[in-house]
Amino acid sequence: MFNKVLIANRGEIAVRIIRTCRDMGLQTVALYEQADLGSLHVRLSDESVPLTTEAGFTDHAAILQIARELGADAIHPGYGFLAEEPSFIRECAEAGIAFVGPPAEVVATLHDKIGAQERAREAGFTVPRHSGRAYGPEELDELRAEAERIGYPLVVKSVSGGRGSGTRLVRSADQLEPMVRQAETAAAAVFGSPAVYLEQAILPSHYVEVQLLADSHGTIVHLGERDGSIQRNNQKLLEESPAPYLSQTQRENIWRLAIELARLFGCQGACSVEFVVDRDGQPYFTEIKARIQVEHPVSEMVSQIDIVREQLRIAAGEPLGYKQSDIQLRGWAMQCRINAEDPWNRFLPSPGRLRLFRAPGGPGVRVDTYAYSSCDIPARYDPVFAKLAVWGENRFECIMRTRRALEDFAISGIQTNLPLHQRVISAADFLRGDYTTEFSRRPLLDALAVEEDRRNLAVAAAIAYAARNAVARAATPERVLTGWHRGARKLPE
Amino acid sequence: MFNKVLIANRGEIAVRIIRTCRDMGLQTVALYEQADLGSLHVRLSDESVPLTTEAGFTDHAAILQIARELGADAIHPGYGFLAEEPSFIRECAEAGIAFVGPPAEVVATLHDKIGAQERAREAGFTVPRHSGRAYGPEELDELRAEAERIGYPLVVKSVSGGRGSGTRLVRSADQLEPMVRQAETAAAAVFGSPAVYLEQAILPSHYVEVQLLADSHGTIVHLGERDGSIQRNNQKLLEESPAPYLSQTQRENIWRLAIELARLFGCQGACSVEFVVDRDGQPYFTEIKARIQVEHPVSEMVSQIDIVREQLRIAAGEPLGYKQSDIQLRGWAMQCRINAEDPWNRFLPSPGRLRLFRAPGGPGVRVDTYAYSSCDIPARYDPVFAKLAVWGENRFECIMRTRRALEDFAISGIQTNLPLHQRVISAADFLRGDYTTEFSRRPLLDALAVEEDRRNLAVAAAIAYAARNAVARAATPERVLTGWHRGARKLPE
Amino acid sequence: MSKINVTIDGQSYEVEVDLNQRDGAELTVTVNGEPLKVTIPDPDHPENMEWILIGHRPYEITVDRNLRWIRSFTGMHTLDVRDREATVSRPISGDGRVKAPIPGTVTRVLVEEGQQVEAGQPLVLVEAMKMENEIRATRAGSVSAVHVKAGQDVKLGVMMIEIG
Amino acid sequence: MSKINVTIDGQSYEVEVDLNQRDGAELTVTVNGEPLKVTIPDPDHPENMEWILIGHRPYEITVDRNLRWIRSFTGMHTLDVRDREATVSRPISGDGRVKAPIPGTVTRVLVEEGQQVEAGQPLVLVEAMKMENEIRATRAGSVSAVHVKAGQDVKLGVMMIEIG
Repeated sequence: MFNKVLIANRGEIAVRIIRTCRDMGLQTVALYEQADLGSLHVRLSDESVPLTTEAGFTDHAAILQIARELGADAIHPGYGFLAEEPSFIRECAEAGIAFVGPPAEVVATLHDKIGAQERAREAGFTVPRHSGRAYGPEELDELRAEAERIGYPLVVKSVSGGRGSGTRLVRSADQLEPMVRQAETAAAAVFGSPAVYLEQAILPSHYVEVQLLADSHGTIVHLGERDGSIQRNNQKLLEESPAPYLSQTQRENIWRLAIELARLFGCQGACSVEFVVDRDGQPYFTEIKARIQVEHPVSEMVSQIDIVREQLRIAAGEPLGYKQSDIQLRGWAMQCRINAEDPWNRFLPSPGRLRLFRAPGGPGVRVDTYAYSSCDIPARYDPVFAKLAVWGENRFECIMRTRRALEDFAISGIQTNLPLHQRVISAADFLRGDYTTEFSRRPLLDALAVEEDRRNLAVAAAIAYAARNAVARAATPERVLTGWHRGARKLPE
Repeated sequence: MFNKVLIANRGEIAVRIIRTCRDMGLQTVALYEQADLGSLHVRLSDESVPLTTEAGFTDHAAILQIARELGADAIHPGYGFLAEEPSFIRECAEAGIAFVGPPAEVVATLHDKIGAQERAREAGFTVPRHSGRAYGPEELDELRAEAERIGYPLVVKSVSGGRGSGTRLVRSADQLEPMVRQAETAAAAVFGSPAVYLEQAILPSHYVEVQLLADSHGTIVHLGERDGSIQRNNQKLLEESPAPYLSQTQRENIWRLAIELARLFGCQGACSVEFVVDRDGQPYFTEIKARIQVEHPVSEMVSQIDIVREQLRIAAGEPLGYKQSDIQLRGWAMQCRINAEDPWNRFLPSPGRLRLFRAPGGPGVRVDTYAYSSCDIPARYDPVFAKLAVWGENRFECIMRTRRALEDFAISGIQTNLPLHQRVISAADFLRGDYTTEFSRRPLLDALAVEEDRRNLAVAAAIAYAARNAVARAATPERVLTGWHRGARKLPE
Repeated sequence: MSKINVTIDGQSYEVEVDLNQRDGAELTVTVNGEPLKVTIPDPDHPENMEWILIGHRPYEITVDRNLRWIRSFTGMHTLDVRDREATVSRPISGDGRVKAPIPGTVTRVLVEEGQQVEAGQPLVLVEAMKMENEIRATRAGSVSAVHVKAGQDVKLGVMMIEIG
Repeated sequence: MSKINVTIDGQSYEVEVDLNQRDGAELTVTVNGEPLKVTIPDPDHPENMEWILIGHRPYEITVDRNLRWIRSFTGMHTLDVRDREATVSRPISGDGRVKAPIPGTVTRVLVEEGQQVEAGQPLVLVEAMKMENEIRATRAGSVSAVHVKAGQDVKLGVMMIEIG
C-alpha cells in the first residue's frame, strides 16, 4: 500500500478521499487555490499546499512537482480536473507515482465517446444511433444532414464534455441550430472546445449506471445500479440505488452487460457503465466513466463497501479478494446534491458566506461536504457544496428519512436547491418509482405549506419586522425619535 | 400505529426519537424546560411545549395533561426520567395513552435489583453474591457484617440508581465506611434516596450487555452484545459491538442466556440484559435495563435495525415479523460519549455556550446530538451532549475510522472529553481487545503530540499572542500610541 | 404596539405585535383579531432570529433583509410587509438597469444597443460555478447601453445592460 | 517584530513574528533562529483564529484567552508565553480563595473553619450535570472562612471557601 496520497482535487470529494486515506492510515497531501483556503479539505489533510499558477488543478507540472517534493507515492484525481486526462496519467507513470485510476490507454479509448460506442456496437452491444464524428461550429450543414439521418428527437453533446455541460435536447429540426449554438457556447466556456456530436434521444427513458470495481488481476464485481434520471439542466440532482422500475431480470441483465463492457474496454479501478433504458426496458450503452462518481455514496450504502478504499487497493496492485457472491446489496439509498443556487431566481448560482450550516444526523444519514458554519462557498467552482445520502431498509423508509433529513438541513447566508429536492421527493411519479428523464422538464416549485404554516410564517415575518424596527430605533439617538435627549429632563418648550 | 408521540425526554435521545417518529410519518410533541429552549429537539419536533413546574420531566400529571391536550396517543420516555417508573406507566394506561416500554409490573420487578437477581438465581442462572436487602445510612454495622459475608472486593450500589451514580468499588474492609458514605451522598443527591446494597466485585471483568427486542406475541430476538467495560467514574465512556474478547461459543451462550432471562421476567420492547464476565469467560447476570440505552447506536449499526422504530412497533402491538435467522450482524461498531467536562481539571463539568461545533462525517460515521454551533450546553443536565458512533467492516477499520472522526470533531467554547477518547483508542490493551473494567483505573492523559507538532503549536501560540496584541493596540486610539491623531497632519512640535 | 399587514404567497394577515409586552421568551400577538402565543428565543438579536415557536409549532426561518421572502422547511414564501402606522418606502424593482446578479465571466452578449427586448428575454450569458447562466431583461423596452463584452470578467452588481 | 518565548508542555521555543510582513495570508516566522512559512487564514480576527497552516501542516486550534493552554487534534498543551520586549504580568494562581468552578448545588461541605487542609484535598461536593464533583483546596493552609452549606445552589465563580 502507499505511504502518502496527494489528492488533486477540492471540495467535498477531496474531503471524502482524505477521510478514507486516514481510515487506512495513509498520509495525505491536499491542494488548494486561494479561493478555497477556507474549505474543509485544507484543514483535514496532513499537509496542504497552495496551487499558485493560473491553471490550478489542471497544472500537471505543478502538481507533479508538489507530489515529488512531499514524497507522495500516489495521486488520487477525484472527479473532473485530471481524472480522465491520459497525458497526466502518463506523466505520473514517468514520475514513478501511482495514479489512482485506469491506465492512460483505457482512459483515452473511453474518452473518445463516439469510438467507444462504435466498438461496443461491433462487439454486439446495443448503442443509440449517433453521428460518426464530431463537428466544429463551421460545419452546421453537415451536422444538419447527419441529424436527418439519425432522426429527431436527438441530443447534442460536447465531445470534451461530461457532467452535462454542453448537452442539449433537440426535439425537432427547427430547434437544431439554436440548440447547437447553445451547446457550443457552453462547451467552449466550460471545456475550452466547442466541438459537438449527435446522439439519438430515447424518450422517455431512464438513466441507469452500474457501479463496478475491477482489479488488475481480472476480477470485476458490481455494487448494483443507480438511477440518475432526475436532473436539472442536464445535471443529476437526485440518484438512487437500486433503480425502482427495473424487474429483477432486467436488473441482472444490466449488471451482466456492464461487466462485459468493462472487460471489453479493460477497465481498472472504480468505474460506472452508463445506459439509457427505454420504455420497454431495453438498455442502450452510452459511455463508461472510469473514475469515482459524485453519486458513489448510494452504492457504498447499499453494499457497505468503501469505494475509495477499493480504488486505492486496486491502484496499489492488490486483488479485490472477494467475489460477486460475497457482496450483499441491502436496503435502499438516495443522494441529494445540495447546490448553492437560487430556485426562486431561475437557479442562478448563489455563492457567498454561509451564516449557518447544520447538517442532519441520526441513523442512516450521511453528509459529505467541504462546508461548515461561517465558511465561504466560492463562486469559482461548481455549485455542489454538500451531498446528503440516506439509507433505509426499503424505498419507502428511505424516502421518508430523506424527507426528514432535507427538512432538518439548516443553511442560511446563501440560497440552495433544498426546496427543489423537497418537491422532487413529494412528486407522485417519484413516489411511485416510475419516473423517467421527462421528470425534470416540468416546474416543481409550487408551495408545500399548508394554510396554518403560512399564517404562522406571516406572524414570524411580522415579528422579524417589529424586532428589526426596535433595533433600528435603539440605534437612532433617542432625541431624534422623541424630541428628548438624556440631558433634557424637562419637557421641551 | 400511533398518530402522535410525545417524547418525555430531552437532549440527544429526544432528537433521536423525534427522527425515527418522523421517518415513520408520526407527529411528535417535544417538551422542554427553560434551560433547554435552545436545544435541537425543541426545533425538530412538530410541536414543542414548555414544562413550567419545578418537577419538570418527572412531573407525571403535567406531562399527561400535555399529552391529552395535544392528542398524543403514545409517550416515549427515552432513558432516565420516567423510563422505569411503574406508577407513571400505570397512569398512562389509565389515560388511554400507550407507554413505549414494558408493562408496569415488569418494570417494578426489574427495578428491585436484589429481588431480580434472587429470582434469576432460583431459576438456575449465575449471579454475583449480594446483600439480601438494602441498607439505610444508620445501618452501617449490619452492612459491615453483610460485607464480611460477601467478601472483598465488593461494590456498593444505590438501590434507586442506574447510570453509575452512587456506585463505589470497595477493595478492602477499611475502605468500606468512606465508600458507603460517598455512595449514599451521591445517591441521595442524584436519586433522592441514600439506600445502598452490596454486590460481590468480580475483578478483573468485562461488562457485557445483550440488546434484545421482545414483542407482545412472544418473539424475542437479540441484536448481538455490547461491551461497556471502559468507564470513567462508573459512567460508560466507549462501547463497542461485538465484544472483542469473547469466543464465538461464549458469545452464543451469552445471547442464549439473555433471551432466557428476558423470557423469565416477561420483558417487552427494547431491553438490555447485563452481565459481568470474569476472566474465565463465566457470565454473571446483574440486571436488565427495560428501556432504550445510551449506547443503542452500536447495535443499530451492526444489525442495521432501527431500535426506536421497533420500540414503537412493539408498543403498538405489532409482531416483530422476523426471526433471529433473518438478522445479520455485520461488521463492527463503536460509540464515544462526548461529554462537556474538562479532562485537564479532574473532569469537572464544563457547561456553557458552544462557539464552534462541527461534527465529523463521511462513510460509517454517525453523530447523535442536541448541539450545534453557538448553542448552550446547560449545566442543569448530564454532561453527554453528543455521541459519535462509527461502523467499520472489522475492528481495525472501526478503530482507525473512530480515530479519524475524533480528530475531525471541532468543538470550542467548552472543554470536552474528546482528548480522553483519543487516548483510549490508542491504548495497547484497547487495541488488542483484551481490556477489562480495570482499564478505567489508570491515568490516560499523557500527550500524544510528536516533537514537530509541539513546535508548530508553539508557533501558533506566538502568532495568536502577536495578533491579539496588534488588535489590542488598534483598539487604543492612535494618538495615544504615536502622538498623532487624525486631525494633526503635521509633525507635533 | 405595531399593526402590520403581511401578505405571504398572496394571502394577507393583519398582525398586531407589541415586543414590550413579553413574558420572558413568550409573547402574545393577534392575527386577524385572534390571540396567538409565540416564543422568541432571542428577540434582542432579530438579525439572528434563526427560529421561533408559533403556538406549539417550531419554525427554523431565514427572513430576507428587505422582507421580500421568508424561508423555512416548507420552502420559500414571498412576502409583502406593510406597517399600517408608518409610511414604508419599498425599493422599486424592475427598473431598466441589469446588473450582474453573480460574479463570473461573460460568455456571450445576446443583444445590441437599440434592440427591442421583452421582459424575461435573455440578454447576456455569464459563466459562473461551472454553469452557463442566462441573465434576462428586467422589463420590456429598448436597449440603451451595453456595458460588457464576451470574455470579460464581471463582479457582483456590475452594470451590464440598460433598457430605456 | 515581536520576539516571543513560548514554553509548551515544558519545552521552550524562541519565536520571532512580524505580522506586518505578510504576503496575503502567508507569513515567515523564525523558530529558534530557523525560518518557517505560516499561513494565517484570517489574521485580522485573532480571537477567531480557528486554524493555521504551519509549513504545510494544518492545525485546528483553540487558544486560551489567557494563553495558558492551546488545544488541537493532538490534545491540550500547557503554555507559558513571554514577550521578550514587554513586561507581561501574568495572573497569580493558587491564592487561597476557592470559588465555584461550575454552577450547581452544594451536596456536602467537608471542612470546617479553622481546619488544616492540604493542597488538593476535597473541600466541598457540588452536584452539577447529574454528577457529584469534588472541589479541592488550591493550596495548603488553614480554612479561614466557609461561605456555603449543603443544599445551597451556587453560581459560577461564587466564593465558597477561603484558606488563610
